[in-house]
Amino acid sequence: MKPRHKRFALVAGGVAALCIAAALILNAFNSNLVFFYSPTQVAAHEAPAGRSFRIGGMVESGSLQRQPDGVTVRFVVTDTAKSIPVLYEGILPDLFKEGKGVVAEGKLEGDGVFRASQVLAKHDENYMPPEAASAVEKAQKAEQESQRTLVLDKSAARGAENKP
Amino acid sequence: MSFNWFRYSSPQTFYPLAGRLAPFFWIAAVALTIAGLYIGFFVAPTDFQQGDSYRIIFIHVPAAWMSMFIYVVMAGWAAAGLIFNTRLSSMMANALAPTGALMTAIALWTGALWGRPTWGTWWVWDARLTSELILLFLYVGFMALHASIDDPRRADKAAAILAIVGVVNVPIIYFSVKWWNTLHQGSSVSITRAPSMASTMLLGMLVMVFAFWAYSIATALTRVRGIILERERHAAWVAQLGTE
Amino acid sequence: MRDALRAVFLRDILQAWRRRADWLTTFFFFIIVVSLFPLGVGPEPAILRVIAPGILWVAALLASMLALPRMFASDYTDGTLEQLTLAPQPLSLLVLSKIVAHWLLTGLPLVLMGPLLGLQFGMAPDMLPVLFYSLLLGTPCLSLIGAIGAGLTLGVRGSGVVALLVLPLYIPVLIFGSGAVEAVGVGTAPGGHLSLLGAVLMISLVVSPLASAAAVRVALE
Amino acid sequence: MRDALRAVFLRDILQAWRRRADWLTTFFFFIIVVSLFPLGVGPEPAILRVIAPGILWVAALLASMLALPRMFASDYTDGTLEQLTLAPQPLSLLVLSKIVAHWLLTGLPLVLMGPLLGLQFGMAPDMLPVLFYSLLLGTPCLSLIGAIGAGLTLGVRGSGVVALLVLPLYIPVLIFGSGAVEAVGVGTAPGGHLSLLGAVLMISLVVSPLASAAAVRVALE
Amino acid sequence: MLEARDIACLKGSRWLLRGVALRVEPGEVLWIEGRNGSGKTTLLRMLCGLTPPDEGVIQWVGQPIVDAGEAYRRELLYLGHANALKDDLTLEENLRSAMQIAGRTARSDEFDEVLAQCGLIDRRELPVRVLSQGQRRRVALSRLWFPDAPKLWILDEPFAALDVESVQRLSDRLGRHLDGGGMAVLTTHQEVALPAGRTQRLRLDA
Amino acid sequence: MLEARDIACLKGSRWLLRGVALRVEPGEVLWIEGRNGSGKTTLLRMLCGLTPPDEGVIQWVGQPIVDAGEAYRRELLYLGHANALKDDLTLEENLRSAMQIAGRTARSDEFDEVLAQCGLIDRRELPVRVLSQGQRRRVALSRLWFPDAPKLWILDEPFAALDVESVQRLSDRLGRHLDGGGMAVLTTHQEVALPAGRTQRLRLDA
Ligand code: HEM
Ligand SMILES: Nc1ncnc2c1ncn2[C@@H]1O[C@H](COP(=O)(O)OP(=O)(O)OP(=O)(O)O)[C@@H](O)[C@H]1O
Ligand SMILES: Nc1ncnc2c1ncn2[C@@H]1O[C@H](COP(=O)(O)OP(=O)(O)OP(=O)(O)O)[C@@H](O)[C@H]1O
Ligand SMILES: [Mg+2]
Ligand SMILES: [Mg+2]
Repeated sequence: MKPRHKRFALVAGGVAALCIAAALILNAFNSNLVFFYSPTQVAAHEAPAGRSFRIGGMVESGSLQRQPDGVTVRFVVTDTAKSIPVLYEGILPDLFKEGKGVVAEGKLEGDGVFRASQVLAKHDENYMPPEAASAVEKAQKAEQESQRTLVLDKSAARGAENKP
Repeated sequence: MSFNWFRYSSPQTFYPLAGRLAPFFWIAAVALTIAGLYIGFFVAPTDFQQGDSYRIIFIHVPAAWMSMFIYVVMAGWAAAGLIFNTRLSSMMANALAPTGALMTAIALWTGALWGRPTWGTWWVWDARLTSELILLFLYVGFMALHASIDDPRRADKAAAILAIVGVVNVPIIYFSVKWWNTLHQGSSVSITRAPSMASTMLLGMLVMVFAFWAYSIATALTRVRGIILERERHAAWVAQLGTE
Repeated sequence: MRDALRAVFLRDILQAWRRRADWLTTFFFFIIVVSLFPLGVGPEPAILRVIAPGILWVAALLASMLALPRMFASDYTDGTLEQLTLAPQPLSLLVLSKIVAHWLLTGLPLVLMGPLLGLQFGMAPDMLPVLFYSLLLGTPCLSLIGAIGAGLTLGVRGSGVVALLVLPLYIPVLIFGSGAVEAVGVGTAPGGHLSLLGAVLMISLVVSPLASAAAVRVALE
Repeated sequence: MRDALRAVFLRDILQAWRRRADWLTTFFFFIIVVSLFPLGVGPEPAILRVIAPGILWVAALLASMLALPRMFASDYTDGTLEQLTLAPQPLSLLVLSKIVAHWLLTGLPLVLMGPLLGLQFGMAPDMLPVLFYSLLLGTPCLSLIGAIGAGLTLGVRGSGVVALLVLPLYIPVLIFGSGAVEAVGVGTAPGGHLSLLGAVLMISLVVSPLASAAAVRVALE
Repeated sequence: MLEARDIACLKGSRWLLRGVALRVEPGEVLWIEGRNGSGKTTLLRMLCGLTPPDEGVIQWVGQPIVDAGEAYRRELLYLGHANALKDDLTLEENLRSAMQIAGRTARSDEFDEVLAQCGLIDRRELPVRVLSQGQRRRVALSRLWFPDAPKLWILDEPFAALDVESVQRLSDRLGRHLDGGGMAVLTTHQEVALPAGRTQRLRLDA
Repeated sequence: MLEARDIACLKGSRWLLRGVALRVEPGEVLWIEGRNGSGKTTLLRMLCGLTPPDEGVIQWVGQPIVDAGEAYRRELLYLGHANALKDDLTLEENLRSAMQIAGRTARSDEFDEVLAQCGLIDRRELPVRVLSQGQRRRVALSRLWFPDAPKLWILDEPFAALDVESVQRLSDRLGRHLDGGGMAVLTTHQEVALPAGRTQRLRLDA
């Protein structure tokens, strides 16, 4: 091979390898490489069975119950499409609130209840004073009713792009 | 006025220029920090969900942005030094590394500090946090490698190779929150859409960002002067400085 | 050109064969590290099963890291590296030959041994092939990335800097590798992790020979 | 005689100081290995807490093993070892000097860092002092035993296998070391394990200088 | 054909070499002299392209060597202080792979012949590890005896550790190389009989 | 005083040395000659006690060297092919620790003097790594210049890589050592002017 051909072959090989890499990365994003699973994914059996994993979503409004012992709490995690009841014994983070994002780590028991060993609060990228927040919340509720969009942060982030 | 850049690409001419510029950036850094912190702590309202703990944002976000930006700039200088064999470029890369490492450390530390009250944990191994930690290791590796080769020109080149290879990590840090579900929030500020943040908060944050910029430039200039002196200590012009 | 590449490759293999004990050490190291854990951690099978993929992967990573100094160091001191640099062929290809030989000697045994050790830890049978594939895709990445570190630290005061440079770059490989195996363990598909490993392999296949050749050149200056 | 021992010791320390990056690396290696495990194993705090003593101890073992080749290898190639053998002082004492220097540089940082990392893993506060003492007694054993292996690997091919035999000698140290810490974890007294560690230390203090000196002599023949 | 102009090299904070110029034509040998530490090895490495000079250019057939790249390296044979031998391989294995890496595949009988000429034939199956200092040097040097050896030889202290007989043999070989239009650049502290009239001397002094 | 009788050494399956006998008295130097690979290095290492001979005895002042042990090693200075220098330490640090390990603690001004004599004084603060081949050798050899140097010197190719001036300086030093009742055993392929009348030659031939 002439040196020029050789160099061309090498460059072509390199470019091909990088293309394969790009294809593989795109392929990976189609599969579930996640820090947490949404209740919909859990319902569709995409989440691990019989081992601990994380679920993420919203704490359903009005679902939080404290058990008489004072440390055990029960709430429902939802992504509006599906929901999963969660049982947790321990201290909740300060930002844990109904209607807000949460990531819980634990196991899904046979009875369909998720026994959490750790509960983390996940908040979204919105920062605003409380007054503004309540105004936005109202508006959002109305929007939600009409569109039934997902309220998971990820989808909220995407939704935000369409917002004026 | 025409400005000859090449005039300043030699250490000898850049040294006095850096000396003249550095004080301005130091003053700007101090002034902007005071203004930014004032806005951040006294003007900006509390947040509707996080209350006052969100105010870490005024340190965390500027530091996190700078940590990535400085890395890219550093790798750029290092690459220029490697390709064009210009001494000053490599010196700039060296001068930037400690500041970048500091910024990364601050971002990690304030992030962890912030994570405790908001998420309920100091640390999780999500993509954003892990890749930021790798960034810190890359900075440390860059400095360690440079320090452990004693011919400075060889050290420049070797460290440059590492810096260039490490650039892959930066987009991973930035896009990790998009690509994977992370505990870390998505971006609040973006070019393509309006910021999802109240305007005074944003103002405070941006002022702090400029403060961090000014600080980084100031430290880099000051440090590069030290490096120039150290490296060129045997050159005639440095000897002249001493006698002046 | 092929002659030269083959010569570099065969020389490394032959030398390793003459120094069997050296290479066996990497291998034994892997086995011993993996077997040490039950000793250190305690023999509870439930815990062991959970941590098995992580331990196997960390052990593979450490074993291939330990072998890194051997990639260029002796060539550097005995002058072979000068000769490679002055060879008519592109240095990056010659370096790639060396990396391939290194992987065959240090990576491949781990790939073959991994599933056996996994079995010992009580891994489920469907995890073993994934462990195998993840190691098959992952260990070449380790050799490739490691070569950059090994090249950069040639002639450096302190041979150990290599670990500092290389370990952070190994982290993604570790995460995707053990992630793939764990994914099967928890009943999900390992495809995503494996594709990412493949992507890392492809990228390092392009970047590493160039970067390590550049590093070697700088070291010889 | 003290002069010669001090010279050997100081030379190693000074050289290490010039190669700061080198011993910092053992140290970073330790930290990184320990931090890799949560990555590989998964972040469940309950599991991590249980395996913490084991992981810390295995990491300490690996870190000090990583540093072993540095004990004699460079002295062997550059001819220093010949000079030590021909020095008027008994070779075993000179070798002991080297081992002490090696421990100060690689072992001591681990001893100091161990408890901090333990804290990170959520170890109970009463386990930390025991972790500290177990490392304080154990890491010198690792350096001493390792020296024998390092000496044996110097020679021509073949003796590498003997060095592999040394690795298993680390196992008792690992078992007693992590055992002591775990004992506190489960509420029993760690005294037994610590005494055994002490005994291993005393025995290796006697055997290792003699054995490694002999190994070095054989390597030079 | 090999030409260097105005070469300078900075070591630490001192100029080790400044304004060095040299020119080697086919059939000539350049003997670089100088005290220990005067920069001979450094200069040779620059001529090979291993170290870039801090100033000046080095040209091969009128083209800077960095640009000539592969074409230059094909014509070049460099032997440094280090012998580039693998202790665990036998003498023959070492030689064979060194030749292949340098881009020349030699036949088996050529090996026999060369080893015989260099007085190493009875050692061919021994690992290089057991050879004596001088024997190793001879193995490294035996690359010079193969037919179609490269045109330009750059040899750093080739005579060190050789016995009297081998020194003679090497300087004979050098003479024949020059006769064939070859070029060489070398350093040595020993007084060696180099082909008169075709030897240039360049004195570097620290 | 140093005496060896009937030394034999088996390498591989061949006798490399057989029936070698030698005797060095105070004030004498023994020059061991021989082709590459004739066993010179091997013999020197046996004389030092590094390698035990396969046959024969080596005696120091009438006592086998294995028994003499420390007493012998105190009187002995061996320099092999390798220089025993640490790349990362400066020249002075290297020399100082080498002296202390050999059991002699030298004063600071002695170092200055010795380094000046060996022409290394301007390099004293440099790490050995950056020195040239010949300069390293000179550092290793400078141990010979200290006062109260050991009585018996065993030097393997001490002149290799040295420039002409250093060769001269070393052979002068050797002469003075012999004048003071010292002994030396050395090998070299170069023709060096050794003190006439006090030089024995021993030819090993492969
Ligand atoms: C150790 C933990 C953390 C690390 C390593 C970390 C890292 C980073 C990095 C690298 C960025 C810049 C990338 C970007 O602009 O998208 C960033 C941005 C940000 N982080 Fe963190 N972070 C941590 C914890 C937190 C926590 C706990 C919060 C809030 C609860 C937080 C809130 C933010 C915000 C608001 C931004 C700005 C996003 C934007 O507008 O672009 N971070 N963080
Ligand atoms: N960092 C440095 N600082 C000061 N001097 C240096 C540095 N690096 C190298 N040198 C000097 O540069 C010179 C290198 O010389 P080189 O190896 O080219 O010598 P040489 O002519 O080949 O000598 P020899 O005959 O001993 O082989 C030495 O004098 C060395 O001391
Ligand atoms: N295992 C072995 N089998 C055969 N021959 C061996 C073996 N080991 C060593 N030899 C031979 O023993 C000799 C060792 O010689 P030694 O190093 O003492 O030579 P020397 O006289 O110092 O030579 P030089 O002048 O080259 O330094 C060599 O000829 C070598 O080939
Ligand atoms: Mg030289
Ligand atoms: Mg010899």
